[in-house]
Amino acid sequence: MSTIQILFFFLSALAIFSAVMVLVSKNPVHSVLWLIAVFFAISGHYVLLNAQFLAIVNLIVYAGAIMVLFLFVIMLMNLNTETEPQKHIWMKLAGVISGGCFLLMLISLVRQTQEMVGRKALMAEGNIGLIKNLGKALFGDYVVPFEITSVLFLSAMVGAVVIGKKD
Amino acid sequence: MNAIIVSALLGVVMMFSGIISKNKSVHTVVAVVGLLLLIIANLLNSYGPYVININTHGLLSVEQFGLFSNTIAFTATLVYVLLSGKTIENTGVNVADYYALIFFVLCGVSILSSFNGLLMLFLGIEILSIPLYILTGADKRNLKSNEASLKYFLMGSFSTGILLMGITLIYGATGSFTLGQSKSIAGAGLVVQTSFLQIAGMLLLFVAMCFKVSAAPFHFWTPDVYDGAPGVFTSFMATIVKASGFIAFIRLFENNTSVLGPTWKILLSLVIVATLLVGNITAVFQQSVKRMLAYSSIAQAGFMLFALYSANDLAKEGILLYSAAYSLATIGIFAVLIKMKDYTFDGFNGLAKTQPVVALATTICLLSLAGIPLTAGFFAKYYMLASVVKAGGSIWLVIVAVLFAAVSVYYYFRVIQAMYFKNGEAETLEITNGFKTGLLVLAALIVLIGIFPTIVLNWFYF
Amino acid sequence: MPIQYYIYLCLTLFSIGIIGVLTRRNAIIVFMCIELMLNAVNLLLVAFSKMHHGAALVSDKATTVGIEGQLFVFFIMVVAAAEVSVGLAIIVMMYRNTHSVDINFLNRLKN
Amino acid sequence: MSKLVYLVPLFPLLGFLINGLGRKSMSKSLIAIVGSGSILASFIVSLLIFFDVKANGGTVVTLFNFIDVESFKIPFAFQVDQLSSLFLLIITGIGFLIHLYSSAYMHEEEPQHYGRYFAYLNLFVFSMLLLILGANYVIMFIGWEGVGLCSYLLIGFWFKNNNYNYAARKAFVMNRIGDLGFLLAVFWILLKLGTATYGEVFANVSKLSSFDITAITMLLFVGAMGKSAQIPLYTWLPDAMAGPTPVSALIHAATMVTAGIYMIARSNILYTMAPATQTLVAVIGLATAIFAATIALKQNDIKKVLAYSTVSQLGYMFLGLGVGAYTGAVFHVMTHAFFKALLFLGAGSVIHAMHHEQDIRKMGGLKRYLPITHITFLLGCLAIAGIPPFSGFFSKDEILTAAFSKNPLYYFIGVAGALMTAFYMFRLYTLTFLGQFRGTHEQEHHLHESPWQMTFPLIVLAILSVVGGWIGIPEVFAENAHSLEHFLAPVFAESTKLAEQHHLAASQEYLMMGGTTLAIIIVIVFAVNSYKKYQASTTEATGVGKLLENKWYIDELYDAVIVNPLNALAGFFKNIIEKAGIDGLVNGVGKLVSYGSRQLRLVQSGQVGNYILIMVLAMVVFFLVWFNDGYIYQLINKIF
Amino acid sequence: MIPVSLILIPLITGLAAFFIKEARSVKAWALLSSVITLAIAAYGIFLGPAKELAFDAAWLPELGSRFTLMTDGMGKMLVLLTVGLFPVIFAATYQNEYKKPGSYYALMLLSQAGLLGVFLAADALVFYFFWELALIPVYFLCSIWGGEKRIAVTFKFFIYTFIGSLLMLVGILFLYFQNPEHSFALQSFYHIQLTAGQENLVFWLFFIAFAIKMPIFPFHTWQPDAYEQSPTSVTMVMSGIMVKMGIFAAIRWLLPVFPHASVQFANPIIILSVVGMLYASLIAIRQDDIKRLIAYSSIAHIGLMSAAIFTHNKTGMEGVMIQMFNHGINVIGLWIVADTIEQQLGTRKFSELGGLAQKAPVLAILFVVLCFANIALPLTNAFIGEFLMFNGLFQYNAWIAAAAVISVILAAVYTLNMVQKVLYGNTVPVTENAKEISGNVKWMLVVVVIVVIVLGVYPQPMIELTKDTVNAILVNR
Repeated sequence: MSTIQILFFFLSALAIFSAVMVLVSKNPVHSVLWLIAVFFAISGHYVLLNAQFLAIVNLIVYAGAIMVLFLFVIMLMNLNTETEPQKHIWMKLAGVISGGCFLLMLISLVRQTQEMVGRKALMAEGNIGLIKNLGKALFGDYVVPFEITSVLFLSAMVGAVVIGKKD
Repeated sequence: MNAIIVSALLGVVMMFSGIISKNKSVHTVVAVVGLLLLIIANLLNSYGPYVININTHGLLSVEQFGLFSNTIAFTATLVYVLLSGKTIENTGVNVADYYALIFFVLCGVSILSSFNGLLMLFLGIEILSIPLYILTGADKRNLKSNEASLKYFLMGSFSTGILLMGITLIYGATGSFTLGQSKSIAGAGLVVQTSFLQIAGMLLLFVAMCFKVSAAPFHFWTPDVYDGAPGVFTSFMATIVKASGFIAFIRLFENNTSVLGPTWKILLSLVIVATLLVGNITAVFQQSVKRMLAYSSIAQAGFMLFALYSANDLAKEGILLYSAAYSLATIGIFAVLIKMKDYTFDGFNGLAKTQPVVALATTICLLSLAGIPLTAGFFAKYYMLASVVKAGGSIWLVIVAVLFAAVSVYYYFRVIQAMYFKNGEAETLEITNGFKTGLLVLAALIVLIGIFPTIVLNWFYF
Repeated sequence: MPIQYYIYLCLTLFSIGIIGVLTRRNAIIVFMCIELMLNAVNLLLVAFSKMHHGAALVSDKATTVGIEGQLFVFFIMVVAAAEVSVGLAIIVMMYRNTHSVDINFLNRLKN
Repeated sequence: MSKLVYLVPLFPLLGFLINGLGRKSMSKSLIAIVGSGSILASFIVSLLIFFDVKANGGTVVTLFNFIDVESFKIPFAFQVDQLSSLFLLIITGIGFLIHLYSSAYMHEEEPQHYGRYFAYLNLFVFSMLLLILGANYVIMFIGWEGVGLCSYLLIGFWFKNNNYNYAARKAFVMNRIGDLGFLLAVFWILLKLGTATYGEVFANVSKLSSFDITAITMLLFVGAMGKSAQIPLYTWLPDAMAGPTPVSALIHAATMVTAGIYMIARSNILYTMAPATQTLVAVIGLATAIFAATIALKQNDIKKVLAYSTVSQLGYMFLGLGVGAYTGAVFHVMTHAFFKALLFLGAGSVIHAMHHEQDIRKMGGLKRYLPITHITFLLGCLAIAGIPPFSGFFSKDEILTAAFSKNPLYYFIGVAGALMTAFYMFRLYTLTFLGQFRGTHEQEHHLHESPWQMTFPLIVLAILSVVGGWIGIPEVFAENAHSLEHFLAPVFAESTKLAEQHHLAASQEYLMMGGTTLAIIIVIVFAVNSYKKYQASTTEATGVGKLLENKWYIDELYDAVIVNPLNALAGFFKNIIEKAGIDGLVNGVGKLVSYGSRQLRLVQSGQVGNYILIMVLAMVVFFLVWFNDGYIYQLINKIF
Repeated sequence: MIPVSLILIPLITGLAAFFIKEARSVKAWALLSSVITLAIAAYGIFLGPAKELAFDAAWLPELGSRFTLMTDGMGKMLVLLTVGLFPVIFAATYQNEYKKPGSYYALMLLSQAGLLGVFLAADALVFYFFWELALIPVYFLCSIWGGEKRIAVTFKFFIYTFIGSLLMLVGILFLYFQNPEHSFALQSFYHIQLTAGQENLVFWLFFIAFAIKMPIFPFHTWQPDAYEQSPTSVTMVMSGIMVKMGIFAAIRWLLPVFPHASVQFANPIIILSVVGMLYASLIAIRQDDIKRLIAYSSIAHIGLMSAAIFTHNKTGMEGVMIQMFNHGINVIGLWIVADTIEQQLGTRKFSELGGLAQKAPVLAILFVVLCFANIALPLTNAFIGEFLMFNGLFQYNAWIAAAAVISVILAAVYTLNMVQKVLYGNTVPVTENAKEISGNVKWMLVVVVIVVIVLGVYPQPMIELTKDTVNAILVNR
């Protein structure tokens, strides 16, 4: 059992556990923190897959920016366990069951895909994950979508202003 | 390519005009001019050589079908702005921003009409959706508007998640972000049979698209959002956006259903029947015209799905005609609706007496939606049915469809009854002569298309 | 590492996200669960990209097959960021009006 | 001359139009002149035609093409031959007299109704002539229904009285029932032979299978039942007495009701070839004769008595037809036309004098006041009772003789009927003219003989009913004395060829005649004596008497068995099936939709959680569908 | 050009009428227009050159649909009926006052255009267009100017017929794609080869549409209500002409296109129709409302016609042809009477009427004549038609014919019942001061009655007129 495998299983376990904790923890702040944990685990996976750039971006953008934003908002609304609205237990059960069914479906489906048998994800090598290559690709073939995302950000910006501005 | 760039730029221009001028009507004027520019640019793209050429590395493929759908969308937007510009101005303070967002949406529309590959599809859908979340919530003081935008946002991003999972699975199976090829299998030299991963991915993709075009059972956001959003923007969402959603849907699946095999038809017909059922039946009992129109838009979506069901040339022409007819009629009705003080059916009582012209135009729009001959709506439906019949087989589906069409007559005509046969004093906001003329022109256009649909199709298509 | 593992892992995370969306009523948490789903997708994409890359490496040392997957992840993150800004804005707006972030609190639109 | 036959119906038609359109503007006398004159004109033409025919045979006059489709063509043509010319005479002749009579009888009507009356009467004569003259069954049918229409109009002439209207409706509907039989028969003929023209039909009769012939004749006979008031379709005729008396005389005694006899006589060859039908005709005729006679015994309304006697006389005619004595039947039609018209007109004169009192129990001793009426009426009674040498004797005797040779039982029943006839006629006569006057005083004060317009027809008819029979004196008295038979021979030639010839011994015939005559005389004497001292008794009749007074409760029976159930059924359809059933179903669909709508919108709970839940479940279902597509295919292939 | 002008004149004048506000002028306008149409039609059919009666122009070449109009015998007859009846209707209801008269007459004229289009169209798509175009104005007419229950009733009627026409549209589409020539032309439809399964399916799609329109049992329930609720002049259009659309369409589009199916299903359809006849007649016996009674009696008549259509023999078909025309004439007459009575006395209930014959003898006489025409008395026009139809039915099956003939008795029962209750008996308070009809009403009724009698005595011209159609339908295939 190589270190990679150990790390893989450890990170996977961590990710799943923290994801579950995100759901179950009553206090929103805790959920946020658990979610950050998930992101760290995932970044770990990226590192294992030798996708450093994404690992970093994931940490910066998600764990760093987005989650902090969430945190601010929650703090600002000072939501805590008391104010936390709860769904009816049956609804929760239904949610869990249907989600479970969905999972089962997909998994059973994956088990039937023969062509995936024996395919491996290349670990710790292959350099497509490196900033250099990604940058080349991004500003070469993928420049158009890259530009177009600017429109996305513009609209998001305008939107945030329109919604957020007091009038 | 023209359309994408110009629309994006116009969005920016609108933002600036918002900074420069505080006079609201200026923005409208700018928007109208901009739209004209946009249309011209797009037409140049379709006919002339004047194209901004950018090497998109195969991520975009600009072809006639998409360009024509653009033209329809832009024209519809122009009509929409001309009719409802005043109302947009009165919706809130940031008029310029609204227009900017509208232009960004149009940018998304033009991406969806020319995407090639799932990446651009994804971006296009997002560019289309995010401004809409905001427009839905534009009426900030109004709790309904808040609720609508929250619902729309949550469900929208959920569907994005589904979409992405679908894309991912397809990528996993095929190693590429384009549909309809099974590279990996062939490469692996195994028996050529569609990978289950790919199938699952396409199903999820299908679900996400169904959500976007509000096909049952993924339609639930539609009534609430359309009802909650400010009337003007509902009109925009229900017409241009939905139409482009269908264009994307068709461009996505038209050539790739072979991968899915025959079960595809079963699924699709299930969805179609469900959509028709939910849309038509639920619309029957509505009390608010706005909400009725929301459900009717679901019902119309059911009809448009036929184009997907029978993916043949007739269907592609049909979807163009349908989106034109449907958009025009719906825009007309919404334009009238948002002039009403009371959105319920009773609000329309006796409109024919107080505003005969408006009532007449509305009637024609409603007839068009109901698919009565001599209106554009008839040929729209006609093409859909014809394409299915041509595709052969499932005539029963067509029969079901027409029965539901008969049901749709019920709720459309309730409005006509209210306007003409019921007594009452329908109260409206002030209605300018310009508005009336606009409506009349619209109605005339609908009737013209209703008599000579091929005009449109010849202009736009062949 | 066999690709199935990644697939199972990501599907699990994805489904946990879905379950979260289904079971929580706090808009922010729901939104977070959606983010979780997106991350699951990201991870899977990267895994697949590496898989394809690995397959391609056999024949050609200098291949960049699979890079599109990672770029896609990049775009997903971009979009997610934009979405978050808008989404949080909307939630805040609603909180301003209702002093609640309960997705069932506002229920004027139905039937 | 025969070429001008179209004039015969033309005059009445013109009369109808003139009187009908000008009834407001024209004076009564003018109306009367037009009305009667037109008939007189056509009577004259008919006379000419009659002699023309007598001299040089019949012919067919085609006016124009009525209906001409691929499968058959029906010309609008007139058949001029012995039979029709004879009937022409009867109709126009008696018609004229009755018009004349009416001009006085109806005099107190105000002008426009007076005009209406004559218009109707002319229209009737017109349609009757069509019936007689038509050269094919369709034209005959036109007249056939036309006379029905006219009788409807004339029975309901005093339309203010709703009972009269009901009577009219009853008459029309019952006629209609008969007409259906007729119509079907015509269809049958057209189907089998592709023509309805007499000449061609009778020529090709051999082409028809015996079943066809039987069916056709049966159906035709149904028509005759309706028109000529035979069991079971006779009940309209007594009610038809609601109409003015001259109408009863013309339509319901002399002419229209004999249409059935005419029709069967016209298609005699068919009947001769359908023995089964013949038997039926004979039996029905006989039954009607005897049955109606029994009812007539106890009637107290002067017109009702005559009506039932008409029914029973018609029965005799059908008996004649049934036993193949076509000439006899036609002969009896003629004589009956004379004396029954006479009797009715006499009754009319009485009623006129009594100011529309019709109950014979309130009459009596009228012979002092109405001498002419009395005499003529008596002659009529003798004629109908069948006392030689009055007309009735010869015709009835001929029929009975023929019946005897067919089946003695027929004969004896027939004679029994004849005896009853004699009884009730003289009961009527006695109660009306003999004994003491039983009416009120001012009635008695006003009693007076009728004007000449009324008495003249009486006299003429009286003469006719005395001498009318002499054209048909049986062979036993003198060779070739039966001029009518010779005259009509060509019409019945085919039948007589087929029918087996039978001759009774002269002695037997004498015996029979003598016997019956004797019996009749005894009955008459008995009747006169038993009713001469009649006083109006209030005692309710019982047993058979009651039964007879109430006409065997036939009307009630029909109501109970046919009319009411039909109404009930209609009501059931209207209120249950239509409303709740079919329309309920149609509306039910609508209700279902709106109900479904009301339920379905609850799914739109407005809660994002539920929405997404449903979406997820839907995805699960999609996957399920996917992996089980095999089964689903089988399912779908099962369904479609 | 004549067919086009026949459609265009009512269309244009109708649209123009929307803008005429003043009641008297718009009435005159409508009457004028209808008379002109009548004149043109008469010229075209009796005098004009035959080639003038056909028209063909490109409309939607891409869809394989041309704007083709043609007139065979049947078409001529029904065109005559339509153009002939509209002036009568306008004139007979001339004194009726409507709110918004402009729109009223405009819609009337539009419906006339639609009807003429239906009778002239020789292209399936054009046919469908006019089929709907005739329906829409009537919908508005009934819903705006009808009785108190008008909205619901008319709406039922509209949706009912609309479902029918949509099914027909599906059928048309199906045929179009089975059509090797890829055209909607009537003639090309005649040559389409279908498998048995297809033929049966599409046959029913068409048949239901026509059955609802006719209407025949059990699709008839919209009719009595609609007739009762709509303004009488509209009822005249509906029952006089629109009802014929169904029969006409069945003859022109059903029999020749589905030769086998229409033979195969003849039995059930005929039985259905006959059942409908008896059923309707029985219900009519219990009616207490002139309009409803006429409605049911016309259901019965229509039942006979539809039965006769499917007998597939010339006699029956000829009968149908003639009866289409005659029934139109007679029923219009009856409606005029019903209208005058309602306008004058304000009620249509027998139970409230009576003794009208004393007050209004002329009306009474004309009414009686029409009633006897209604029960097909010989020498009235209806007799010819029914005689032929029953004859055809008899050729088809004697027993069915015998059953059908019973309805003639029932017809006599309910019609005479109406006559008696309305005209005879003593006057009642309502009719105490009823006035004699006069002027236009009287003369229109007289015209109708004269037509009734003339066609009853000399029907041959009608038969000649429609012979060609009958042969075309029954001989070809």
